[in-house]
Amino acid sequence: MENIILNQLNYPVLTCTVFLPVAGALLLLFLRGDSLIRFTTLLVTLATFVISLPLLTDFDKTTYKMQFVEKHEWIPSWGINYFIGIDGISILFIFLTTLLSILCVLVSWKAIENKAKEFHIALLTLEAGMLGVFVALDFFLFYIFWEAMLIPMFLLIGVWGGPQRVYAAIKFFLYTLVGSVLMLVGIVVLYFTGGNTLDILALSALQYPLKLQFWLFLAFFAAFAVKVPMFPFHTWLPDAHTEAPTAGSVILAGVLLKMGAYGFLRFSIPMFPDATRLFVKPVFILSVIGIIYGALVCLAQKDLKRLIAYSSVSHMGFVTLGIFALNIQGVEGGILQMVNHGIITGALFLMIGIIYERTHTREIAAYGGFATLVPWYAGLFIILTFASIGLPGTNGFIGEFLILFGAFKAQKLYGVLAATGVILGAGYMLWLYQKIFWERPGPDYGPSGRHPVRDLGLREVVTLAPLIALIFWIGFYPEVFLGYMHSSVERLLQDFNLSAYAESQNLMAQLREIF
Amino acid sequence: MVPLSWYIILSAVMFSIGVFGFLARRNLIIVFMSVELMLNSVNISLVAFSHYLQSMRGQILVFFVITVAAAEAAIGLAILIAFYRNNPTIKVDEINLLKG
Amino acid sequence: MKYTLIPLLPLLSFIINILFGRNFIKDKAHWIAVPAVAGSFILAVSAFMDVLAGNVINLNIYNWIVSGDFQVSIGFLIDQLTAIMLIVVTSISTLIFIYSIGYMHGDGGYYRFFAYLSLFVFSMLMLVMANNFLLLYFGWEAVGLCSYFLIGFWFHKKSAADAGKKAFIVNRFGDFGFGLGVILVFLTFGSLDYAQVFGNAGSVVGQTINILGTDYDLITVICLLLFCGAVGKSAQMPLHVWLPDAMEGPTPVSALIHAATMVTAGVFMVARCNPLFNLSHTAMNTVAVVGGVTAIFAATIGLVQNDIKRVIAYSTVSQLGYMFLALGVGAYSAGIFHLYTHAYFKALLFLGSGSVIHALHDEQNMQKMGGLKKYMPVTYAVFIIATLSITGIPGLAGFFSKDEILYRAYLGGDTGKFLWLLGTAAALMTSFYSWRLIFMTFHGKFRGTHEQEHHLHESPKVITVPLMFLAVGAIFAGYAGIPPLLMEHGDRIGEFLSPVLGHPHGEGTHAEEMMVMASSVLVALAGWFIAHKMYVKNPELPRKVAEMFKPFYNLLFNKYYVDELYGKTIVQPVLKISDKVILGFFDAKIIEGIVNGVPNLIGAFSRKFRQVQTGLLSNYGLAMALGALAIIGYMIFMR
Amino acid sequence: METANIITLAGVRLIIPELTMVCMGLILLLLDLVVKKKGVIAAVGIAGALVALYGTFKLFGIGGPQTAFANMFVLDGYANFFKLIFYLNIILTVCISLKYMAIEKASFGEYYALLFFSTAGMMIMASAADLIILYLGLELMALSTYILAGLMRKQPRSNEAALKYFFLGAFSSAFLLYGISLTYGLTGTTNLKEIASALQALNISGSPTVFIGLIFLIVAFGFKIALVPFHMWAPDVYEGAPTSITAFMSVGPKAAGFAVLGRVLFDAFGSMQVQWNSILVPLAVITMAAGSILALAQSNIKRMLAYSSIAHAGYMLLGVIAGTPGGLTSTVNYLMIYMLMNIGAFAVIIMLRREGFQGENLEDYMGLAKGHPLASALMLIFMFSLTGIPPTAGFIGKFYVFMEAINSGYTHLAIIAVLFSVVSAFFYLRVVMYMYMKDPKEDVVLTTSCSMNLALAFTAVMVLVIGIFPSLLLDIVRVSILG
Repeated sequence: MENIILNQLNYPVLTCTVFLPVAGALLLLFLRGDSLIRFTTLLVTLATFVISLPLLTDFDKTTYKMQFVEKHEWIPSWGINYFIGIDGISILFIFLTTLLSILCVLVSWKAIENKAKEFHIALLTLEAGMLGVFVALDFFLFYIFWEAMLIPMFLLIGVWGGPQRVYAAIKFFLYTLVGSVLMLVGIVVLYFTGGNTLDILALSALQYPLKLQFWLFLAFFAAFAVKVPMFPFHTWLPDAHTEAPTAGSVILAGVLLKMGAYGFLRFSIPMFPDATRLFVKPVFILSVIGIIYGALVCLAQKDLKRLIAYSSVSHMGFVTLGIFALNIQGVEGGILQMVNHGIITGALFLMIGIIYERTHTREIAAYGGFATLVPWYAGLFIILTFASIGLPGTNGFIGEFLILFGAFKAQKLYGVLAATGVILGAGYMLWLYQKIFWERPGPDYGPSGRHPVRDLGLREVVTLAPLIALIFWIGFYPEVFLGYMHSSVERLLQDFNLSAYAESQNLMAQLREIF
Repeated sequence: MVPLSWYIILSAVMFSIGVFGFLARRNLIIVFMSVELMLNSVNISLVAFSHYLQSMRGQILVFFVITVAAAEAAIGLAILIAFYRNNPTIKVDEINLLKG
Repeated sequence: MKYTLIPLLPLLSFIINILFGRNFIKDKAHWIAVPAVAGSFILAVSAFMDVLAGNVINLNIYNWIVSGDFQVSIGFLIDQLTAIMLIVVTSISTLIFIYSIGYMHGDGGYYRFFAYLSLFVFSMLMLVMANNFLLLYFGWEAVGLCSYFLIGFWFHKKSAADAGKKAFIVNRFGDFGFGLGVILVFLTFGSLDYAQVFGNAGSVVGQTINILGTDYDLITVICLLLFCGAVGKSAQMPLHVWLPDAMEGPTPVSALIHAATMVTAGVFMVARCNPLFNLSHTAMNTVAVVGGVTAIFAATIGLVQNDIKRVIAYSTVSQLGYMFLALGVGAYSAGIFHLYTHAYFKALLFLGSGSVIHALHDEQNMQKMGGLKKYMPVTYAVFIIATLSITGIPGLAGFFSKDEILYRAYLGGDTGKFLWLLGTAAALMTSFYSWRLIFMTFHGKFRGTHEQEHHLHESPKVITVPLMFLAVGAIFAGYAGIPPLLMEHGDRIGEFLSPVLGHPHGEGTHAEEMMVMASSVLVALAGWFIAHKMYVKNPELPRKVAEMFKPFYNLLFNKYYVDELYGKTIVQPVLKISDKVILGFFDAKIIEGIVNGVPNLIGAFSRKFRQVQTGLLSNYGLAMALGALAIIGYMIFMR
Repeated sequence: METANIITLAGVRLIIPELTMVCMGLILLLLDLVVKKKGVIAAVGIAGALVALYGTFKLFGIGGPQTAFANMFVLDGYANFFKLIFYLNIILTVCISLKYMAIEKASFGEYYALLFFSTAGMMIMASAADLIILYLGLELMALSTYILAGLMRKQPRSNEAALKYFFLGAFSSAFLLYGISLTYGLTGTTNLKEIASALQALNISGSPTVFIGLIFLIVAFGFKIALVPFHMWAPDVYEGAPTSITAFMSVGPKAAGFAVLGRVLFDAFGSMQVQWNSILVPLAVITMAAGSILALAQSNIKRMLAYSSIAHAGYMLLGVIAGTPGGLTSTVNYLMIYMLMNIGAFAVIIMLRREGFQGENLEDYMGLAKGHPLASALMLIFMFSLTGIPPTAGFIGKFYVFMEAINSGYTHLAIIAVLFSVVSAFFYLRVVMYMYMKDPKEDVVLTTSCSMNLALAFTAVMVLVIGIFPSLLLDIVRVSILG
């Protein structure tokens, strides 16, 4: 294969990154004592992060090719290989995942008392699964990680979640499963049309007839749209986010939601360009609806966590909008916005978790005047608020601006409509901030109250600091992240534009060909 | 001489009667006899076939069927007795402890 | 480096104060903030000198965002326009910082106040120093952020919290347009750099853009979108509603942000984009008309308000209207000139009122004031100066700039004449409410409580000294632009700015100029006369008048019910729809209904069909037999 | 000349494994008279099974399909692999039965003997190249299982299960015979290969009588593998029979049924593929549907697994429907995997059974994870494997089957299948949910034995290993069936 670069390091860096957490999980099986387990998990996640750093440093930004590639025979009889590698699109998510996992361990330090061992095992396996999804270059491998991830997530929500956890967990599992199995069928169909291979790169290189592309796109769309989640398929998200323990919510918002969009980039667009062209309009419409719909719902939310959850719907609407704008700004903005959303919303969930530990309520109305009670907390929260509003100087702005730019470039109307989301976003976030932190504090939480709240502790600050730093870092010098993706994205769009098939005919002709 | 079709029809009729008996009768013993009837209807057709085909296989199979039927009878009745010990009834429609 | 330091110093002060203010610096915060801003003032002056020496600085520091062909850098452009703004911003900031030392003394959030204020100065400087649209947008949003913080500075007051939120969100409406404008600029010119954009401005004349099927002139669309931002930021109609509420913030904030600097950002931006606006007649007229209408509209409201700061706030809106009027008729330099003079006398008015409020322990209602002149002579004096200046009494700053604007308007064809009339009428009202303010506050006898009266005193030096400095400005700032009529080459500021803003077109006769000048002076005096008659001669008159024109009075007093209108037509509906329809019905019933309905349906099936499993032997046999039959039938049927 | 080689040593050599199993059965019967310790009997039994296994391996080594007894008995990779399944099945069953049968007070020596006879029957079925042998094997298997189902003489449920199983079994074998006789009558032979050639020669593939014969055969086999609507015995019998036997039955007869189904449809009626496919497709659909949906409402876990096994029969059928050797391979592969995870699941269920505690209701699993993390972890693995979630073997099985189905153009069927697998996910998840997300009512005591632990460890490890390194299994299956 000419479009891969075999692992340029002298050790299998990706394999280590992906499977170190698994090893850690196995190790935990034999450990006793919660604190020991916590420390081990922390160490494992830290080690994983450290191991993954060479990826960032040794990454060759000048090429679109897959890097750090490892390829070994796995299931010869099906022509399936253990084939992993990363390019400019996936590398950022590796970084994000390894980073967030550390923070998840930290934030669960006090929050998780019962079944700590199982919790951390689930956490580690989950991390491995997520990493695997982003590095897999063989569909079979990809699907295994994609599904395997559901198990620990299901347990995280269902076992350590809130009052409605069981409902939320099962809803999450089944909802995502429906999408995934349809994708599975699509994968198998690809396997045969692609000449008995599941090698993603090889499959991307092929041209498929429009009819096939159409149906395959739908099959994959089912899986990805649910994960993202796009507008009508979103209702698993508020429940899952709200009921999950803090770590779970962080992972969900930070990484899981990204997989859908990542799937669009990695599979739908390169493999089914013509179908993608057909679907640009629908996806745009759904995205815009999602943006505005999510924001409006937030305006009416009474529950702190639900509000952030719905805001994710809105933000991910931006992401899909950007990706399907199919121009460099849109796509790069989309990818960056995924990272941003991971950082910001992840941090927001951390914050909510922290305050929940003190107040034990998610009722927005129960808060108020916290800026006087927990000034440092309030200070960090306002940063996150404005980052998620997309204030220039924060990472949120870069992503949103590029996306709107791309969208406007592609379809003026939708660009404009999406921009209204920016206004609404300011609306609900500031409303939220005012309700929680401004005005007079309620009696309960004051220093003399029933359960007085204390300000951020060191562990919590340490947990949040990296994210806050990233917010400004990306905000003022986004090139650190954008730099990685340029060549890959350019290549992606080149290949996409090369398949000029759909341009040649009008819509009706294509539909006639499909049905 | 009697054409093959008659035998076939006969066996078909017997088989159907057997099926009907199995479905309609409420006494377990009679139900069991219906099964035997079905088996024998098969035997008839087998023998007829083997005669008309001039091949032994059919009749060999018949012997086996008869033997197996005997074994079946033994086991069946044994099970029936074991059952009867615990709940003394042989009415088909009173046996619905397990359902749903 | 020197230029980079100008914004960096305040930023530093912000970072230090916000991080260490709470635990270490506490009430020493000004020891960091004041030097920082003073330092950038000095640097700004030196920058001004460089520009005066004739070299325009345009340096890119680093590439901010790079994505495909989209490239934008962080870089500074210091030309004549920026230089003026730098002086205005830093000088006034310095004075107000000093003023705040006294004014905010003893406030719990002392360090916070200086931190935010420094952050504001940083943002404002970024805004004026930007050399491309996106960085401008950065400063634009950042000052909005600071204004949000500072309006909501006393956040435990619900009104303050609401006001802060309102300010930010209303501005977002404007920025929505501004942002799109910026994007459109790039798509049109392939760059956001001022130099390139304005350089190629001519090349796109006549191009059209298709919006929902109809073609519009591209330049016009761009200009109008950009102007949306200006309307929001500079509180022009219809987005003016946030500014009066913004008075919830501490008075220094009102003076610095909501009078002198931030609100004028819109004016600055339009002036900055004059090469674009010049190309679109429609856009220009829109700007002019919006400005003129706002000027008179706000002035009318100002006539009847009783909150001392709100009166000044409406006066600010009205004065901003003037500036836009000037821009609209192509007299950019006049607009900037007025911006510059206005900064001084309006800041002075605010700080003066601040000194009054301080003396009365946060009493803002003029009905409860009066007769303060013997208690606080200095404040009274500066107030008089500021009022003379704003009403355009010859010899003071306001006179020159205002006169310039009205004159330019007068020359601007028929619309110009009409706008001139508006302007003059507004001038009359301005003079009236300004004097009304003075009379209600300082004349007559004190109407407040006794213990208030007991504590009445002149404000301390740290407050009065900056007032004096500003007063000087309010008097002499105008001499930068003496109309040619009175002095050859007197309009030095106009000359100075001409490289950036060009020369206003249209020349009038001396007679006309005289007439305009005379009329504006006349209305100023008329305003004083009426106010004096109503509030000094016979204080009963106001109520009578109010009785006489009750509905009209109420209309004005309730600010034309604009807030109520927005509440009824936008805010409530959105909230109601999102709560009842979208969340309550669509999300909960329809989508959730489907998501939960399907499983429930299957479950129901399951419970129903398990009854087929009767447990009866014969039924089981029947199932088998029927199954076999069905298959046979099916097969026969198939053939 | 034909009579000459009816019985030759070569022939006998081929049936050594079957002989071993039968002999083992007899030996155990005798042993039961002298030895009281059931453990010994079980051990001997397992040893015997291993010997047979060894034998099969030796024969496996010969390579190439071999026939004996006038082509009535065939020994090919297909048969051998099925036999492998049967060996594992019986060994695991014995392992999990030991303590359990004692608790059930039904620990008789003949229990083990019958297991062996029944297995011998299955093995004969797998190797049957002639309808007569097929019938005999089937009856040998069936008759023994009838007794096993009713072995808990004291328990009405067990009695009723045996009763129903017996009557319906007899009923179905009547259908089988009728089918055989019709086929025989039209083709003049009972040998599968010859039937195929006769269908070709006489060109009667279209005749309705042949259909009816075929249909009756399918009905009979459908009964064994519990296809809807011939499945109705399954839930009752699974629930009533001793749990160990349920485990045994849910795999053995099903596998044997598939063995003969595949053999007959492919070898004898290969020329009528279009016809029998048009029968099997709707059967598969309703089987998957009924299995998945009806399981939702169950509260008894054995009954639930019964329905699940019906649903799984539907999935396995996809491979047969594919109608290619590959398809058949995928089915066999699925059977092997299904055996592992299903017996594993039943093993956990058995562990809950103790004196005076049935442990069959879902509620009994509430909060199991608190007291018994390991057991619930294993159950979790099996449940997710049954759902078909990677990285468990269950996924590999499903994937292979869907792959083959889609390869032969049954994409719509595959889509239906995956959707029903989502439905089925719900009730598997419910078990996990009870174990992990509910609080225990009263603390459950598990009855374990080392043999049980062995069985559990083996199945669990296999489920995971195959899930992660499918080649280990796939290569064997493909080699044995595709050659």
